[in-house]
Amino acid sequence: MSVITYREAMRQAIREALLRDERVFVMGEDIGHYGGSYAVTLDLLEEFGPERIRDTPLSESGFVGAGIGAALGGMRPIVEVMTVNFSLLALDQIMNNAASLLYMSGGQLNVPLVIRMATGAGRQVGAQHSHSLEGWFAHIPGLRILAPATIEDARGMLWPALEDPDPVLIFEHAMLYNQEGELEEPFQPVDIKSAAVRRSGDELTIIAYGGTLRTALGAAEELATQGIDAEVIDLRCLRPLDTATLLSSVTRTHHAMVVDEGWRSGSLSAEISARITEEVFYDLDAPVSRVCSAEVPMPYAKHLEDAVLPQVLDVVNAAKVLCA
Amino acid sequence: MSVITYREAMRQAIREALLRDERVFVMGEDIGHYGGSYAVTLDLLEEFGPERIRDTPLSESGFVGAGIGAALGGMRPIVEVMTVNFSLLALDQIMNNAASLLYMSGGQLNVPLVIRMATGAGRQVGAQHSHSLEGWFAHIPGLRILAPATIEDARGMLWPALEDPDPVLIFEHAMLYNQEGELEEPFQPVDIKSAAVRRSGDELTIIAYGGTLRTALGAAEELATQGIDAEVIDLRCLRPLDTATLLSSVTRTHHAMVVDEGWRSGSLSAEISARITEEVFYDLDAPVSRVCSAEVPMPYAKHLEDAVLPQVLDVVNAAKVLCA
Amino acid sequence: MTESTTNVGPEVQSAPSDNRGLHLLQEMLRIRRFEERCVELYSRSAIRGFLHLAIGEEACAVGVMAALSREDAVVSTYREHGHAIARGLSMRVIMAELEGKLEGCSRGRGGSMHLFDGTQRFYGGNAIVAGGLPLAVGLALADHLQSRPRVTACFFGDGAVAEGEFHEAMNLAALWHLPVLFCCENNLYAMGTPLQFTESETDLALKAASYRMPSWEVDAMDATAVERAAREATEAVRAGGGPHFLELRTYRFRSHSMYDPDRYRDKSEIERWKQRDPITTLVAQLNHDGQLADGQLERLEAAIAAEVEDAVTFADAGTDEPVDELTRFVTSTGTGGS
Amino acid sequence: MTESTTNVGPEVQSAPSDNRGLHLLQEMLRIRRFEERCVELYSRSAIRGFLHLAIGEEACAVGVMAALSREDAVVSTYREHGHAIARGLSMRVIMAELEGKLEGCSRGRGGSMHLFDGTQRFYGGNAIVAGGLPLAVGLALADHLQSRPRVTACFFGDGAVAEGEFHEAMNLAALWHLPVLFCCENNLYAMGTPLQFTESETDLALKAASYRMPSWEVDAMDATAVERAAREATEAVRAGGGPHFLELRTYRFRSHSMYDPDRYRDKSEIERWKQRDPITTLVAQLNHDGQLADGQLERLEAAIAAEVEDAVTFADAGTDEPVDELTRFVTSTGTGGS
Ligand SMILES: Cc1ncc(C[n+]2csc(CCOP(=O)(O)OP(=O)(O)O)c2C)c(N)n1
Ligand SMILES: Cc1ncc(C[n+]2csc(CCOP(=O)(O)OP(=O)(O)O)c2C)c(N)n1
Ligand SMILES: [Mg+2]
Ligand SMILES: [Mg+2]
Repeated sequence: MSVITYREAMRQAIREALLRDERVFVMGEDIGHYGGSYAVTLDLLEEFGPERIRDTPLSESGFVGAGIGAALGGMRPIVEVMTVNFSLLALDQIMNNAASLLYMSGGQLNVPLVIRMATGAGRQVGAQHSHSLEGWFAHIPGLRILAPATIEDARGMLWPALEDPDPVLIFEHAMLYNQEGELEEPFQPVDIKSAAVRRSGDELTIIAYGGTLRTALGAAEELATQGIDAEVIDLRCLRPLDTATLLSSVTRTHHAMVVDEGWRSGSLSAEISARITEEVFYDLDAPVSRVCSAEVPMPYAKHLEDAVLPQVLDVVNAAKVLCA
Repeated sequence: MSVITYREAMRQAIREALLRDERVFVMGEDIGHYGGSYAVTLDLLEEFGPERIRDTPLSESGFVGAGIGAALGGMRPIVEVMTVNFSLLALDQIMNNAASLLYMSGGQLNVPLVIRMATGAGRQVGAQHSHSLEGWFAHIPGLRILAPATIEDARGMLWPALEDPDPVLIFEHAMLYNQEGELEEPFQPVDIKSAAVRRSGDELTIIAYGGTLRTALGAAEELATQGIDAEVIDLRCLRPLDTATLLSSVTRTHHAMVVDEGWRSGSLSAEISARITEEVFYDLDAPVSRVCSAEVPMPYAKHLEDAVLPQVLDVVNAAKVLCA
Repeated sequence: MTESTTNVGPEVQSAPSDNRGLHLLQEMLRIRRFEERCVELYSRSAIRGFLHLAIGEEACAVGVMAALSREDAVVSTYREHGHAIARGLSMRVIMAELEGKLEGCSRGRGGSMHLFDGTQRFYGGNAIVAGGLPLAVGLALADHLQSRPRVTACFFGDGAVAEGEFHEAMNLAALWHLPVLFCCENNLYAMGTPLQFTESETDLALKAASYRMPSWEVDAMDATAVERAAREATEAVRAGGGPHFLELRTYRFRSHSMYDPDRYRDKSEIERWKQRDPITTLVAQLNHDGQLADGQLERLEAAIAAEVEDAVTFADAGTDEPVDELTRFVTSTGTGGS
Repeated sequence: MTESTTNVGPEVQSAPSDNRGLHLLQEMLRIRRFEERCVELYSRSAIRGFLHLAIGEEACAVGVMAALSREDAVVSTYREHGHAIARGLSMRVIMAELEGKLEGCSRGRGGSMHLFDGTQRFYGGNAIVAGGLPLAVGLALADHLQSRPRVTACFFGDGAVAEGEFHEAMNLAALWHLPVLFCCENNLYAMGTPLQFTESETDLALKAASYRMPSWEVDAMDATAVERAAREATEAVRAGGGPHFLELRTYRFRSHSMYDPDRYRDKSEIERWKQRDPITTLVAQLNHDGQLADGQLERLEAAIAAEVEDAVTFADAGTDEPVDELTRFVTSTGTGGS
């Protein structure tokens, strides 16, 4: 057992991958000389050299596309797009090439690429730097979308992602990097397919992922003191969704809620709500409830940012209405 | 009354706007010398000259951004992005500038910009040219998203869109351009806020938009012969959604279905399903049903493309299950 | 793949290695006749979707391919039949692809714009203008990282030069000194928009040089000139000289795609360029040099006609992919997943 | 706006028009002292989020702004306090913005990276690298279409040059001959990545010239040199000479942002550049030319200190935007709509 940060867990995972497989290299803005904008790649340049820890110019479309090409060429690239906010510039490459090539080529060209990015709000960095779009990316067939919410997942998702023959996007919530937690040693790999029950409960299923898991767990604690026993599920993989785990919980609790940092309309919470309702409509005592971000470009001022984001109290209040 | 095509209706709308307001100009790839890739802007270059019918290089991010700047500078640009497939290249400008500037500037800088694009599949043009992403764009706060499905809307939505002080995206389904229909003369402007009931019915509410409206209407005809009386609602405006019209229908019919050409997971149909369920759960006799595109990059072969897209028969069958 | 993608049609004589000219001619003719046949098939709806022909531009494809080895890679555009044929994909699998058949080189899922052949390192078939350039950079990066002396040839049009991705890819390749051969097919138009309306600097070789990349302009109505330039450039790239850029000055004789009414060009301009048809030019050259035996051209044409015919027969006899395989290959594990 | 955004703080003497040097000095000092104060406020958490300082780079802002008229437009980046101050936004509304107050120039919604002032044609405050360039092209296009003899000055860093949007915007501006003044603040680093790791061609003025755009490099540690070049360029642009490009060679004395531990630069490099501090350089120049009276610098500093103090007082006394206005201005009609 050791106590490490989420940042360090990611870093260890990258380092392990570099040591384990020669085909792995890391590429992105400021990952080398700067040390990584979130210090995830700190000191890796010194250890692995500039060929494998490759600083790129500001050319998101270019180097994401180059990652796809390198994957086609037999490498196992880990491309860091500094934050999801800049990934819009690379979206054409992600959707029209990474996600489509295998299908379009009739099964010939798989793209074993991992793209990592920081996501989410909470640091008062304003409208252009606070996007939470991982649920939006989950619309795209051909991608696997991961959202590690725990130290264990930060440590354990990368290797199986690199073993996946197809493109995997890993979204790391920026507010989690400093989070600390325990890690088993020696470390066991994690699966990247299933949702996980992070807290068991009987009366309500709260579904969260990435940055909102803590919120959901906090709310569940509070709800417990108010006599509501909530189960908390961490989606872990946003595409494909592990619907089975959700349904088996909801058929027991009869109440479901999704906590999603995305803008409400068209967020992942909508898909989860629709899916649960389609599958187990008659088991539901009430409609699936959604606690999401307010639909505004993120304001800078702290009190406004707080008002936009799903807070523990919002979840608690919505849960009380739902279970009333 | 005159009978014209959807293409001609759009063309008339653009021409009218150019005549009516000096600040209006059109900018995009091949809109001038080529005549428009869907011939919507045919002959406008000859009539209005190259300053107002401005052929652009292949620089989607550049000229969409320039449209935003021109709007800030007092113009009323109509920017044509040839098809939605290329709009991914301009997504950063659309989300981070067009949709955010007003809010981010504390209400100072509105962006009176109209962006038009062709959308949708059905012409065997393969994975990179068959996207249906209008519902996905509807996730973004600050945008108005229009999907004209009729000749009247093709003719009438542009002017109010130009009068809107904020960015409006108009998605024209490529399969509709040759559709013919009647148009009242003199032509009256249409509203760009409300959904429209295109067919009244009592037993089932089918919600569609853009390219799927014809499918929904076709299915409703067929269902009528089988004794199911379906109401068909055309969303018209995908953001903001006119939820009220949907709810007032569903509370009457107790059955709702969405027909959406987007990939099912995370499509607009999910939001509509979630929203209806949240609002009128206890009025529903069954969960909201969704008929969407299969979640694959679009294949070229006709029989496969047909299998991907929502067909009349798919809607009919789903409706029978829903109302059973 | 159920069908080997290499040529299995009627034998077209393989040109003696000492007669490169004849080889270039044969390959250009194969492309020309193949595409002419495509036009017919399009008219009778056997081919659908977008169809972009390279008739008039054949020298680009054959000249560059002649300079590449089997280990090199090719990245192309939606106007890629010629590149695919010259690279070595059989007419059969290409034609079957255009007809949407399972036996096609992309299982009928790609169509004209998305020809692929992994075994021949033919990476498509990209229909997003300039979208292939970053891929080419990445393929070359993989070779660089694995110290393989390979070249990646990347085709694109003059219109692509305006795209941000062109800029990013050119800079990355030059900055990292990667083995990419950029092959810009400058046919003077991007759809209906002439170059002078898309570039402030219309000298594209000069523009490319601003990335500190050796760049040459080539008369691409002359296949031997293209081959010469491509060989020189490829050798330089392979020898570690970093990326090179070829501006291939060419012209398309037909419209942009089958949808294009071609309103934007003077007929006289087209006629002028047709005087420089790369095929008649090369035939004249070979005749002049006494390299075409009596009746040889006719025999070549006959063999090619048979090859094209065989390809159509193969394609027509092809099958539809079963609909229950619709979600296969969304991911490698077989099913889609959502 | 509840508060006029023009300067309402304590009077800073307006420089006599015949003493441009003094004006430049004053403006640079205002920026320097303002930003130094920002650092303090950041340490005590009155300012949050990203904070990018332009200390060392002040000559760029003041030199260019001095050349612009009130009708001209300015598009900037996330490192824009200096541009905003030199443009004429009051320190009060900027500081209030940095503190997230309703009285800020963006109602406290923008923060340090998103300063805006519509009335002064200050169009932000763009935090996506190179994202402002297309906007500048559009603003200039609007002026062109309305035949207004205005200039749009667009600031960005050396790092932005690698972005596709840079390329697209440069080409559009040059192709359409639009009145844009591109002001590239080349401080040799994009975050921690030095220019030679981001550009194959590190001579950025040369690179810009490849768009057929007049482009000059300027010693931007010398405010008078920047002003001179900017005036000349602005006049040329306004006279219909099309876009111009200034490579402003500068250096930031502090880290990229408050988060940056600045591991990637030699201390000695920073020290070397500090020898060329644009403020001390200009003071020396003015002294040498006898343009600074006895005690004048001290009086200037005192007035500026008071102005900064007043701005902080104003900001501290500012109010929070009511939470029930959260969805206001998502659209112009007031509410969000979803
Ligand atoms: C990003 C993008 N924008 C627009 C299009 C539509 N389009 C297809 S081909 C083409 C012209 C490309 O011209 P060029 O690069 O010169 O190649 P050519 O067709 O002349 O071979 C356009 C505009 C596209 N496919 N991709
Ligand atoms: C598109 C995009 N990619 C990455 C970033 C993160 N980032 C912010 S500033 C910066 C460096 C920019 O360098 P430069 O353009 O030279 O400007 P400087 O900060 O030196 O003034 C980076 C990488 C961003 N904001 N936008
Ligand atoms: Mg061309
Ligand atoms: Mg810099």
